[in-house]
Amino acid sequence: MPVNIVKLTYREALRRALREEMQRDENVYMMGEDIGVYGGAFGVSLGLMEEFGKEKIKDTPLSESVIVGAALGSALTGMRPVAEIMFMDFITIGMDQLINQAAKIHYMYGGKARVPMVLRTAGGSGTGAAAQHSQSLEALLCHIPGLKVVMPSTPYDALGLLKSSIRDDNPVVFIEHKLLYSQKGEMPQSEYLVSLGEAKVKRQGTDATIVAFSIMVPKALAAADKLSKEGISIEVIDPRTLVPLDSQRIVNSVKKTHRLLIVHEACGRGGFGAEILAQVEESEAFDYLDAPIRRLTGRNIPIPYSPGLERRTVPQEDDIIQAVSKLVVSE
Amino acid sequence: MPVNIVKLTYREALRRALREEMQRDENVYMMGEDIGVYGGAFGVSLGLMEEFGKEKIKDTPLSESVIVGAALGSALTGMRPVAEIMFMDFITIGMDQLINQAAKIHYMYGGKARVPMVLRTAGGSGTGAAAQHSQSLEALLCHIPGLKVVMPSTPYDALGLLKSSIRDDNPVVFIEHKLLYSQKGEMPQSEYLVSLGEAKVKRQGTDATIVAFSIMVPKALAAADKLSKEGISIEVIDPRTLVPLDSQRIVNSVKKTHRLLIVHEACGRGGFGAEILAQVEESEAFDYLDAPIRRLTGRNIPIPYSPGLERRTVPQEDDIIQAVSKLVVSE
Amino acid sequence: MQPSRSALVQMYKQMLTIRRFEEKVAEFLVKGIIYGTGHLYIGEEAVAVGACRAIKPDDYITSTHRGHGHCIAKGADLNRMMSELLGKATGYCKGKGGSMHIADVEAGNLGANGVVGGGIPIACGAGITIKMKGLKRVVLCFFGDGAVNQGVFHESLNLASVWNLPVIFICENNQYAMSTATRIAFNIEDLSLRAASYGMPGVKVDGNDVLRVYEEISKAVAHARDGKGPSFVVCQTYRWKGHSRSDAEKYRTRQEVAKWKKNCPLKRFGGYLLDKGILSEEEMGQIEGEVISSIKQAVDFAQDSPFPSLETLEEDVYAS
Amino acid sequence: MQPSRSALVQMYKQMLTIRRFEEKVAEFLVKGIIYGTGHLYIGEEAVAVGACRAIKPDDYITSTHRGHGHCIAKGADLNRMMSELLGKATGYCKGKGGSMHIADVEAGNLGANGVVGGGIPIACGAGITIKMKGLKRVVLCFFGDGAVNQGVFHESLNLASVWNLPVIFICENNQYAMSTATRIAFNIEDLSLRAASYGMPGVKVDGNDVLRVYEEISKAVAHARDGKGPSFVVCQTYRWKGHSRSDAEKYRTRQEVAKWKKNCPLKRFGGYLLDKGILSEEEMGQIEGEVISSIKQAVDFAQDSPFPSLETLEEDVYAS
Ligand SMILES: Cc1ncc(C[n+]2csc(CCOP(=O)(O)OP(=O)(O)O)c2C)c(N)n1
Ligand SMILES: Cc1ncc(C[n+]2csc(CCOP(=O)(O)OP(=O)(O)O)c2C)c(N)n1
Ligand SMILES: [Mg+2]
Ligand SMILES: [Mg+2]
Repeated sequence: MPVNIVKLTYREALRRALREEMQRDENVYMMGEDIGVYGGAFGVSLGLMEEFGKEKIKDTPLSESVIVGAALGSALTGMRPVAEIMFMDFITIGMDQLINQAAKIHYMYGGKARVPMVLRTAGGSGTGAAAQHSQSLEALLCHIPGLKVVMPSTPYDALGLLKSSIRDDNPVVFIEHKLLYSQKGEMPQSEYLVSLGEAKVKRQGTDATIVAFSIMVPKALAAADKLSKEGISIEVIDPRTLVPLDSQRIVNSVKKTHRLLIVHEACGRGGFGAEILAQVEESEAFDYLDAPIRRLTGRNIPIPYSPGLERRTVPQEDDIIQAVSKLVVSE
Repeated sequence: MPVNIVKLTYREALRRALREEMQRDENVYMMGEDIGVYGGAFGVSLGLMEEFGKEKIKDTPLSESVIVGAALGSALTGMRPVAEIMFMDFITIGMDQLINQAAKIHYMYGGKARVPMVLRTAGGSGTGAAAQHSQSLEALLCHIPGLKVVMPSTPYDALGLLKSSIRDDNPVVFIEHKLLYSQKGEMPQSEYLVSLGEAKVKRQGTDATIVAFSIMVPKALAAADKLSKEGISIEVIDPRTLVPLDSQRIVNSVKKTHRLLIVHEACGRGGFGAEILAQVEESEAFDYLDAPIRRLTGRNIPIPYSPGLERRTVPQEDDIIQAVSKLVVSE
Repeated sequence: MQPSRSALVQMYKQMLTIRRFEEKVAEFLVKGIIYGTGHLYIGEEAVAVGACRAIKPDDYITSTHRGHGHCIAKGADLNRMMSELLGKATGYCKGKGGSMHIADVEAGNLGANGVVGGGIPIACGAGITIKMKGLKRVVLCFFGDGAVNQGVFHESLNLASVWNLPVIFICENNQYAMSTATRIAFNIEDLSLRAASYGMPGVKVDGNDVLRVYEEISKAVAHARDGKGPSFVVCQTYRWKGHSRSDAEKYRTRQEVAKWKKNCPLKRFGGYLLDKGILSEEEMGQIEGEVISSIKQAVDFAQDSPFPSLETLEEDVYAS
Repeated sequence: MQPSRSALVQMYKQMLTIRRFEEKVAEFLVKGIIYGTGHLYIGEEAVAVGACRAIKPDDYITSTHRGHGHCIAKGADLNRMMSELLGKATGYCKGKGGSMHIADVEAGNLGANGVVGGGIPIACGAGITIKMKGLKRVVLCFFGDGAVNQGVFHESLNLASVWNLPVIFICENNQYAMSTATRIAFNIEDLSLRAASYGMPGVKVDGNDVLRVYEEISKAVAHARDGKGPSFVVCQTYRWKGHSRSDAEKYRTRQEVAKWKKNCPLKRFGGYLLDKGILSEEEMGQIEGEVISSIKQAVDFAQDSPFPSLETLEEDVYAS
């Protein structure tokens, strides 16, 4: 590992981003349930209260609506809050403030006000937390004009994207995945940003493209590795931000590989995979397709508790391998 | 008009459905803001309180979360509530109760409990009510397993579908459109039902299929009429319920016409049109397509107030004509 | 605590401006010149004017669907207001917001709100900014009696209290939320009782008495500026007109409306000013003339203004 | 109001069952035999047992993420509970729900809830059913101190009050919501004060005294059955264990925990029963033996049960 490179977990990378941005800009602060001495349900803010004090790391009462609404109100008046909703499932409680207020204010006010806030939250299944603590609800947010939606899959991206999100002048929902928090990854020691709206080609390939995000990226990469041993060359693209979506990179890849599989954890019906599929269908890549675009998604069921059931509810590495295998033989 | 046929507005048809179901089943009752003496913001329940009394037509305080939650609690214990959220935008306030509770209880409880409730609400733009009173948020609901989603476009369907929704043992979100309330249509005098999950071919055609729902159905039909004068023969399909979706009828139509345009009022990005597109892409109809599937949707912006802007935000008859014209020439 | 003579005159003029402005809006709604919906503030003028007189220009307010009065009391430009109502490019929101979204964040008006209760947590957020930046400002958070039964009311008042935020929560209890009387929606008579749940001061005042409103809000503002935290002030008043564009008003009696009209806040204050010799009939007439001409000017301005061009349609979705 | 001897013995046995059940769950969480999360009721047994003793089998309860105690006190089958916790097909939810979703609607347990406050409006709904069907039942609605700051708490208590619903709202104030002390989350000391906002009776009781809990809930139940509407009862208690699976407990001192452990509800009640001669040491030992064997049986049953088959995965999404 070169000297100017460090290895951090996703959790630590997020913490570093929060620390750097709070050091850089005194308007940045955090609020949420149990983010202070407890460090947040997933430990992301551990130690930050000790470092920045209670005014900057605000423990709130158990009140999601006002967490979202107060964050937006302070953003509207000059702060840059990073609010936390402990589990993504509970953004439903602050939904009016997020969807009807934060997302729309810039437009409704004729462009004369801004809401530079970040709403961090943890999505995804895999921890046995069942139906009300395991959802991937990004599709609900991507549909709402005015919101940006970020879903990093690596520590590197988590850091760079969170910093960009905090500097963005719009409400950004920043969706972390519970199973990624302990994943490690390398990044520069020095400061860097990752821009919102830039997909990343995580692996080059020629036979088919997989678009995957969040936890599905490592799964897709592992699947691609295995497939390469069978001589199948897969390109893996991580959009990293769903809104704005870097459709051009996806389109370009499909023009090269002629086949597309979209993989996400959220329920398939009305999931964001449908939107990606539709955008490719509507693009110039359509003429290059050698097979219909396929989606591999979470099933259209609530997340069950029992571990065997839970595992089968969302795509696993093997499912990806199977889906790609089918795709590359189909014409 | 034959003697056994009556002509009612959409509003009156809904009222008739509510009346018939309350007469038929003593467990059916209504609750919502200003549904009693005021008759609801759009007059649907006008007169029902006088007829059925305050116990059956319950005016609630201004509290959307408990409207949804109490409806589900009473459904869980044996009633069949029809709750009303005045404007669809405000389901965001009751979203936790709808998405995390009502939708999931049957599954989370291992199939041992039911939540037979209907949530009626008015969606759509066109009344100058601006960004917080004009949304079409069905995509948020269609994504959630456990919910059914109904969007009638005619008085006939409104009546038959509402009755079926009330008799359904699941939480059903029943989305009315503000601009449809005064539309008139014919229906039998005698009782009838329209099943959930059955699309309707509203117009037969051979050159292209339009899938449209809610307010876009009359617009699509009007467009199809005009197009027929230019010799273009359009098939118009109204899915009527988005969940469950009668994809087979859509697929069959596409196999016949080889071209598909999906039209809805909601924002395009992550709208339900993407899901319909994806399902057709994934179906056997893919091989029959002579042109890429197209979507014509609301723009990805909040609904603006000024009438000229508002009109241009969502598809109009002319837009449909244009989109179809492009589609039938493309290859 | 009594405002100066010129302040009193200003207050009268503002109340009259609201009244006449709203009468014009009512006319435009009927004639279809105003396209969307509109919620009129007639009968409630003393609340906005009394409250806003108690703050400084750099203080904040959050407003409601019934927001024209707050706007005017906070010093809005009538031209840009009327333009917004007519959906014109010169409006506060370039025609994109309409009646329910007029805002002027730079001037401290954080916006009307189409969602009942929607502005309450936003006021808390402004309070956070004030505290964190060490400003000496306050926030007036207006909402109706209906909003007092929204979950966000509860969460917000609690947060403001535990964080000691400089927010004054002002309930305009006009006795109804749409058709729903407070006696149906509440099992308590005095809504200000709810302050106790959050450990903050609560008081009920005659909301048709502009000086009483001014006085109570001034106290609450001083309290907040002293770093003593939020208050809850309930102003008892009445909505003269229907809830919005169409309202058969079957939920209340003519007698009740008539009774409240006798308790007109504008007449009461006008009478007081005459009694005390602060204004003469003649001066009043002159003010009336000025008000009418300012509204006429606003109408002309709005009517002469262009509609927003279609090119602006997709602008301003995201800030950059 | 004093329960019969056999009822007292039953209560003791239930409290002990909860304690021993939760100790087993704690062990299984550590060993990874229980897969998901789990929130233990140890230290709070008197609330569920005292409250549920005050109702009849056909009355309803709504429960919380910390729901095992309510379940047992409402008479749940330990075998099916333990099976659910182990994710087995024989569990209350066929393994689909887990700890946070155990329900038995037919037996009146409307379910645990993973969303803090999520069960409160549901309790109102059950109250509506009771009223509309003319039943004489009541609903006990359990929730924690954290939930008292959720918007749905506010909306629900108000609705229950204006509609006079037979719901008893029971706050288990165990001093913390996760790491957040009530003194941080509230600006009032006595949470029962909030009842006044809704015009309903409110009372605070020693939640570690099962007989006091029984007594207060009995009063509230009688009130509700008489058609006099809802009540709010706050039970002061303490959570002995960490919030859930992992919790460094940096937000409280060992001394505080030790102090509350001295105030053990189970020991207190046991001591009382001994003092009064209701139970002998020997009988107590016998009860302990029965409890332990019932839990052993539940563990065996659960461990011998099959996991749900994959075929059930997509079942039960929609009722038909
Ligand atoms: C959350 C929400 N629910 C319902 C509505 C529809 N609505 C608009 S104003 C109103 C009544 C508001 O009453 P109140 O808060 O007392 O204000 P007032 O109109 O009396 O000034 C209702 C129900 C809304 N705009 N927002
Ligand atoms: C709406 C919501 N927000 C946050 C959480 C995460 N969470 C689970 S339990 C808990 C604390 C609950 O405190 P309290 O209501 O006092 O119950 P206790 O755990 O003390 O029994 C939190 C924050 C949740 N489950 N639901
Ligand atoms: Mg009112
Ligand atoms: Mg607690």
